[in-house]
Amino acid sequence: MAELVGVYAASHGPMIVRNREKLTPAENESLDSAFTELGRRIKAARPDALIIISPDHWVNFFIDNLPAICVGVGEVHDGPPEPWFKAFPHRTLAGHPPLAEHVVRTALERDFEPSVSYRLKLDHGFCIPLWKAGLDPLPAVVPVVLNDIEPPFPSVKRCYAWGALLAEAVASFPGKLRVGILATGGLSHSIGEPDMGRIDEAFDRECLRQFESGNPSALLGFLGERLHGAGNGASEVRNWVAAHGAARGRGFELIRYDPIPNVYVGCGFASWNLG
Amino acid sequence: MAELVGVYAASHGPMIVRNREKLTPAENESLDSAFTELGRRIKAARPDALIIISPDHWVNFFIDNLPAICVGVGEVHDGPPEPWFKAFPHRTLAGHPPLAEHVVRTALERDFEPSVSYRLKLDHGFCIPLWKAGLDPLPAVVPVVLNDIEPPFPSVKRCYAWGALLAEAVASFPGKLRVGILATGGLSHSIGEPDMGRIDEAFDRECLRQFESGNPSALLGFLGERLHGAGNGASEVRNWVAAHGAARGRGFELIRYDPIPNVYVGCGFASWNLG
Amino acid sequence: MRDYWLSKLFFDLQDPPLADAYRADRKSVLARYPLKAEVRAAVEADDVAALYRLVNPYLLRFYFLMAGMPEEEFLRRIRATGATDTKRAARG
Amino acid sequence: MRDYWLSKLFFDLQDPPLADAYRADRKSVLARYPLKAEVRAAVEADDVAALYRLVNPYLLRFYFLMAGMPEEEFLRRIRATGATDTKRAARG
Ligand SMILES: [Fe+3]
Ligand SMILES: [Fe+3]
Repeated sequence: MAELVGVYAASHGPMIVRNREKLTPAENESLDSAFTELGRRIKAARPDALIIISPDHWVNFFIDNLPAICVGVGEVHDGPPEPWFKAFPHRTLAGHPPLAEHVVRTALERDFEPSVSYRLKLDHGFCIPLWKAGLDPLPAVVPVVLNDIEPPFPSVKRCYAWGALLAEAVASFPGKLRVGILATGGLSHSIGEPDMGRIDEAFDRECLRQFESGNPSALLGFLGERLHGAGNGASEVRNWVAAHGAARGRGFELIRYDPIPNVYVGCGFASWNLG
Repeated sequence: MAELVGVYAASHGPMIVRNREKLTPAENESLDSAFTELGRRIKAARPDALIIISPDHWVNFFIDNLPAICVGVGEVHDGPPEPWFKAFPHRTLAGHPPLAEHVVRTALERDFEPSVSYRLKLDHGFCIPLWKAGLDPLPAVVPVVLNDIEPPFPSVKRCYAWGALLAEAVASFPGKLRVGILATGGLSHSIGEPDMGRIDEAFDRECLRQFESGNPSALLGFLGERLHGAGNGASEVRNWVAAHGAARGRGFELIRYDPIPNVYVGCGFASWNLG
Repeated sequence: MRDYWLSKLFFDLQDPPLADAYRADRKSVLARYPLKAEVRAAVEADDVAALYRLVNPYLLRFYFLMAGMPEEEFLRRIRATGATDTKRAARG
Repeated sequence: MRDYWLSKLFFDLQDPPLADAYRADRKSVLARYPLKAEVRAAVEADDVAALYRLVNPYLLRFYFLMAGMPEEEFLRRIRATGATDTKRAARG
């Protein structure tokens, strides 16, 4: 049986890469060291495969067929197509079809209904954390694309259930495999909206406190009230909620919180306690 | 509040159109009169909108993003692209965005997770029954595309739940609207498989009896045991199961069963009792 | 409710060669999309507020960046749209 | 597990102009798809049984119809593949 060896969260704001020369040396250093610590923890867990939960920022899906959630089952995924992200060293990333197909089958048996993709482009949401965390060689990647971008969205409660389902699928996977889960995105930010650029630090700090405390129902209640006010990009905290569900709501240890205006995003990094 | 005014099932085998000159006059007449009776019942119910549950036969979706279920929310849908179906008189079909979006929102609130499409081509699965039933003018169409074509599929239990959800969404739709539900596809057939052309008449007759009886748990048990043996195309009976759920499992009245070898499909037509 | 063809235009413009073509000759690219007259007019006028109501905000932001509007100018215009709290809430 | 590029080829061939091009010059269309050598060989040999294992059966059937194989011949060949019951069951 496979083993869940670690659950992680990291922001993925493009400006971490695109705006690097506009950030202060202290800001860049703080982000770099947060990613490095994240990478240290992931490497220490030695995952063979990493399930990465991230939205699709319009590189794969369009509104002619926009899935609430999609699982990538391909043998290979394409690297990030963003023209500003050519520094990413991998043109393709290896997938893990047996684990991914097991996730899909388990989901369908349990009344979840993902879309399935044999070929995904993994955008900066997947690849900024992989790259900045310095994972090389990369573990096999099972992408889970959660719609945080175009409303309406899956409920936070459902995202939590999805995380629990992922943990169940890992536990029941027939094969010796060390599996990690990485949720990317968030915290507060706003893109293409009238409050673009606003970072809601009060929301972020309370949100992080809720994730730390390991009380899932309090977290879901808090998000139900406050998430919609933290900017459209804050919707990506849904991915963190899924990771929380995978960790059985045990709470996480914060690595860093960096609310950097030139990144537009309240950047957070954490790893869950697996008890 | 909207009202569910009728729930219907019809086969959609392409050979009904493509092989018309190969069928005996009696076979064509039997199919024609079954569609005509279906049309008479739908017209008598005077639906403003018709939710049609059908698979996509590879005209919209590919394995780069294959949804388990997709709801079409567009103002307009495209007519069937099949080159052999040029006789279909409508290049476009009007959608019903308010009802469709209400279905999507209700689904997400209730832990269902459809893909959403603003622009679908409606293939023969949707348009053969509409055309042959003689619905003109057409009611507004809300397409619900259920994956019956490429495994793995949603479970029959989940399809039943989807039907109940559709009925709930209709009942809670804020607006005066008469809504019908039409499930298409099935019964037994096999396409591109070693048993292609086989019609499993014994399965079909028992299946129809189960739908007539209005005992959903017996039906689901029967399908769990027998559906996979009735040919890959029999998977479309899932759509009928969703209709059954929408009708609260009340059972249906059979209009016709035509197991015609040159159609490759055990063709069935029915309308549910809404009590 | 999104405007389908406007969304498609913005989505397609993520392809760098099409973006080049658009910057070189906006009209000939626009002609390939069956935009409603008022939507086309809003595109031609760089009307951020009008387009904001018809398209996903990530695509909106991408579009003006691609089209060459300075980030500061886009921020000024999008902030000036002053959408209601109700609308923001609906976008969760 | 499907073969992605074979599936893509069969899917794309639903476009009538591409189907015409394929019937006129199969090799030049095939060259656009990065098929594995053994998959390409199976296509060139019209090997129904080999292709059956790699692609959705609806697409398989469509492909041979499009390529001009008479329905009777396709039925003869697909029936001869004699897939196991296990496989049929998995396709539910
Ligand atoms: Fe993002
Ligand atoms: Fe069909």
